[in-house]
Amino acid sequence: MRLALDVLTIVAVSGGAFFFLAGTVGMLRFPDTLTRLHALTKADNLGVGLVVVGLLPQAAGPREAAELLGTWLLVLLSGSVVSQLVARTVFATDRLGDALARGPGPPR
Amino acid sequence: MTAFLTASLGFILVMLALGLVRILHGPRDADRMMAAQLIGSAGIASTLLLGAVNRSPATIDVAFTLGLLATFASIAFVKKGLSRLEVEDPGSAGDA
Amino acid sequence: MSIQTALELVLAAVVLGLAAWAVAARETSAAVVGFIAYGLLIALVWVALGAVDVALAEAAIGGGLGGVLLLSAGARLRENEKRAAAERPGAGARLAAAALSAMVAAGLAVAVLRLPTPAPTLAPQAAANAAATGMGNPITNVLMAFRAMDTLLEKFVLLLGLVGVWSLAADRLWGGNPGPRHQADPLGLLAFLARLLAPIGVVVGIYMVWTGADHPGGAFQGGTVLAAMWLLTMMAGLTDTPPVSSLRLRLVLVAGPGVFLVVGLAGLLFGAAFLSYPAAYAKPLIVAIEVAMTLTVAATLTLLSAGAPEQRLER
Amino acid sequence: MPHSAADATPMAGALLVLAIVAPMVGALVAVAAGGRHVERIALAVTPVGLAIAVAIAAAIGQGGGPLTYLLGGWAPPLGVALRADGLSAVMIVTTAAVVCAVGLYARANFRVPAGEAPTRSTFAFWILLLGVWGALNTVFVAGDLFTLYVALELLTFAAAPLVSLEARAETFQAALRYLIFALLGSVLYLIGTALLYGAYGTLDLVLLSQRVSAAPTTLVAAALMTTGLLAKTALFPLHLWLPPAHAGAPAAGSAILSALVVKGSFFIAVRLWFDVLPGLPCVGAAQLLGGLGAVAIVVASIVALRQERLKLLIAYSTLAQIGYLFLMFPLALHAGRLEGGGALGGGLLQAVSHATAKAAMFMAAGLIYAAVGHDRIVELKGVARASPMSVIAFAIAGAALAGVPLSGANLAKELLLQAASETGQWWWQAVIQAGGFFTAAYLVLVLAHAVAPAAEPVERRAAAQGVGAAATLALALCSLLLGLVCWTPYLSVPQAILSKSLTLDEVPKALTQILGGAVLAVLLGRWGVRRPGGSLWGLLAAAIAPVRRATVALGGVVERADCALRQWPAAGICLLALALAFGAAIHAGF
Amino acid sequence: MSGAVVFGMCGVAVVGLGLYSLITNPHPLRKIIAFNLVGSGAFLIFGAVARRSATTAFSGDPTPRALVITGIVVAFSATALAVALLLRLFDAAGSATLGADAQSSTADDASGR
Repeated sequence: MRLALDVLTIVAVSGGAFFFLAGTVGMLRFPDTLTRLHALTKADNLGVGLVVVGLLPQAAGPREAAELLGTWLLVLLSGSVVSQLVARTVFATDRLGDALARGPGPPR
Repeated sequence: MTAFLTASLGFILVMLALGLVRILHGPRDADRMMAAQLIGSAGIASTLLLGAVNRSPATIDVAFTLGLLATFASIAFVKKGLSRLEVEDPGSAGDA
Repeated sequence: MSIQTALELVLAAVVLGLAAWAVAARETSAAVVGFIAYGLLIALVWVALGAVDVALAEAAIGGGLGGVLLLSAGARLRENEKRAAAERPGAGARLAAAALSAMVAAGLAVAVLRLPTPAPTLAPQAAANAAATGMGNPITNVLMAFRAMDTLLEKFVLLLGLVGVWSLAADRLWGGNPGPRHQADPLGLLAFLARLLAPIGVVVGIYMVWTGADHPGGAFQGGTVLAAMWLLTMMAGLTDTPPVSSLRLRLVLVAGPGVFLVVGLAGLLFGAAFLSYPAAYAKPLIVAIEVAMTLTVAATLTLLSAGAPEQRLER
Repeated sequence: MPHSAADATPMAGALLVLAIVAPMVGALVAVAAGGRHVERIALAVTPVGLAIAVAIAAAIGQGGGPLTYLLGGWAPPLGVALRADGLSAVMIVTTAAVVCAVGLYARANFRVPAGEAPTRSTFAFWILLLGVWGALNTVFVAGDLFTLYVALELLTFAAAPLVSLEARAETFQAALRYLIFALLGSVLYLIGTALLYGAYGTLDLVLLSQRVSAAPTTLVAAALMTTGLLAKTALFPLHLWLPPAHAGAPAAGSAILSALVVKGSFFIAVRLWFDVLPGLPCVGAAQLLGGLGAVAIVVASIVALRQERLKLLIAYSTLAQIGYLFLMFPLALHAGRLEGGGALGGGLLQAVSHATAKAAMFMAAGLIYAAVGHDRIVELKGVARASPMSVIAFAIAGAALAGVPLSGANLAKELLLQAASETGQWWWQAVIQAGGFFTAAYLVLVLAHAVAPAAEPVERRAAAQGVGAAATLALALCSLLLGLVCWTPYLSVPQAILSKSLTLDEVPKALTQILGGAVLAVLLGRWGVRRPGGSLWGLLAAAIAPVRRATVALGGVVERADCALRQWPAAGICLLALALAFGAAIHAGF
Repeated sequence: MSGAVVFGMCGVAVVGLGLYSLITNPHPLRKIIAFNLVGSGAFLIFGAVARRSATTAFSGDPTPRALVITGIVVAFSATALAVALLLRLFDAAGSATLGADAQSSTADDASGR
């Protein structure tokens, strides 16, 4: 049982780390703000989520587990709100058409 | 197990450091905001992992607090269009 | 080199990178973002150093209020960038400053590395005297009992800081509400977030004060979270700062140091000494002070972040 | 361990608590009450605070020894102790006296007139005044390095907004400069605190003094803390913030800032070197402090004589006087150790004299400003007639500061001179004398303009301020008569010097000094355009013209150097260089 | 090499960086950030000091940690006051720098009369 839990931890945390890798690479390599936003949301939601899932078997008790899940929910909430805000600022500063048409390196 | 968690923690920290490059390049505030958000999430994940490594349950409180405040920087970023003396016209405030 | 040390080195390197970024960034807004990220990582460092109480304080200040304060200031000062850049010192001065800073840091490094071993510590003494207060968190004991004077003075620092900020109001706006007025969010996103987060935050803040007696947490950390939530509802346009002329507000501002002083003076008159607690009532008294201080800290930090009165009283 | 305050004298020791708490309670009640109550509360607290201060002095005088109070009953190193010795008592009483006088004076400007709404400055001034008072009292009695840090910050936060109460752009800039530079100073002090705690496991001053040894960590801590405190005290060349801040504040604020606030960090520097770090080789550091003080006297005095505005002249004079205070460090050296003898007594006495006199000078300048609507020195003709009380008060305070017989400054000078001859350092005697001449010079410069008859009678802008003028005069007289006070239980003042300073041969000395000051003022000062007249004066002016051209050019060079040093990067580089220099100076003694 | 040493040195380096920025960066807001960096470096040194005495019985010395919490409060008030002053200066003067000295109008005229 312990072993199974440990395997779960290793798999999930590794998965979380992978999504952080993916998110970071996306942040760095994707050409414009909106696609980068797409990368960000994956890292946010799944990265933290999988780390939380991985740590659940290591938690000392139900309270800790609940707090872990709560942290994830907060991250989900803030992630979605922030991506909304980012998208809106992008749309507000330059219209979507502009941003898409010009492709990489959005206008300042 | 501790060694694995520590290594994952180190990996996520390196990812976090790479995210800095985006803050560096921008080119605009929206990108910086996202990079900051990514750094925030990575920081929260790191804090959780560090708590597990150190076996200190109170550390989750720190991660929880960070999660609670994770939106703050971004909100301040978008609200700044409004943070003027009240004499200014609030009509252009559609971006928030 | 153990994996633990490797991790610490990575963490320290990232922290230093962020600090360097906050220093070297060309644009102020980029530097501010770097500094906010730095504050987040510093919270992690405090966890790594085994000081969760400090990590909580740093997370709440660095991630929340401090970031908001600096970011909004940076946005208002955007036009100042060029003016300031014109006063950039010459290469010679920068070189001299860099060399001297490096030398001072080197001297400091020697001093830290040459600290005596075994390190002197007050931890055993603090633990031995913990019974006098009945609190399990040694840091709360230091803050509320052994070095209560510092904490009391710190509250006056906050209060005077706020009086200083208020003293910057334009005369015609005196008595009005501190800070800019925030428009309600037309699409309701921020309002939604604030309605969802603020209750959670309030519970978390109260929990931090309550748990601070025996576990990491305390009045300052809890108060800071409460302040952040208040600020959030303000930024969402749901609430506004109370006007400076409000008596209720000013009573809250003096409640913390006031209760602390009353308890302290009672100790002077009826007990052993100023700021001493009678053994039987130590814990309830300290909790009472902490509750009052939490309210004061929350109000003071919010208003410090909001700034000088910028809205007319009539409105 | 609680309730082990056996060695402390609880009743008298509680006075130390009250000295801190009284202004704090006042500030709290004032914040809560607000409006027109603020001023009344502040003025109600002042006599209480003064009484507490006097009681502390009396208790120390009678008990003969220092007072100690263990806060919460917790003994150091775990707890924090309050301690007061003679030095603390002197500073506490001085502070209380100056605050009372300034409080009376400030009623004219910061009272809510009947029928008008309270304003921003009537609210802030009184609370900040109480804050400064409480912070200073904490500085004087705190027995713990970190408590001192918090008190220093409290002092800064109360002082910086005083600078910008008049809400002009340049005062905001001055306040911001002051605040940031002072914060830099205090953070350096804080780093030193961390190092000392790491090395010795305590922050208590007495315990530290027993444990401190000559180790690298101590050296770095001492260098950083000293530099930080100098930045907050504005010792040359770290003075960039002081002239605009002290000149830009309202007169009552300037009086507090110049007379009291800079003394807070100075006092901690004295405590640090005399009480906490006797285990450290201090010869080099003390000579460095004295050297900086000497340069400060010369540079600041020359620049002071070239100022257009009276308040800036007084601010620069403060810089020179701060330099004077630091002369006591090399003079207190006995066999490689700092010993609190006549030199320490002289230095503290000078601090007290300066506090009272400088407050009076700024208050007098404020009265002059109120009377004629400006403070440009060359246009002060006829002021003596328009506002005689203020000019008389200014003259008395200036004379007291220059060290005329009976004054505290005179006694301080004698003490320092004697210490110089005892320790065989004649060159400091020259510096001390020069300081006296320069002080006389700016007094002569201002008075020469103020008493000159005006072509047409000067129009008074405002009605005479009876209470304010009386408070100013009282402070000035206080400074003038400090030499008559019996200092014995508090400061080490040998009876011989006391009686010597009261003999008749002091009079020619004083006259020489005034005359020398007049010469300096003529050579270096800024004079208005004089009407051409073939009088004796004209002839004399023609005769000295070549000399004056040379000295004025020299003054210009000094002023430009001062201006360059007051640039932020230059001051910052000086700060770091000084920290390294202090480190090297201490290291040389290892 | 322990965590105390690593983070102590990190704190020292942050102090150095902050000092450099505080001196050379002309924008007052950057100076305020730099002050926060120096302060944070000082706190890290406190943290290292506290951690050095960690044993199996104690995770470290609580006193320096309590001092850091007090220090954080003080540093935040300082930041808020400085930012408020800076914004007010900007509003009043249209620009906010610490360089040009509004007072020194007497720089060059050497002739007194």
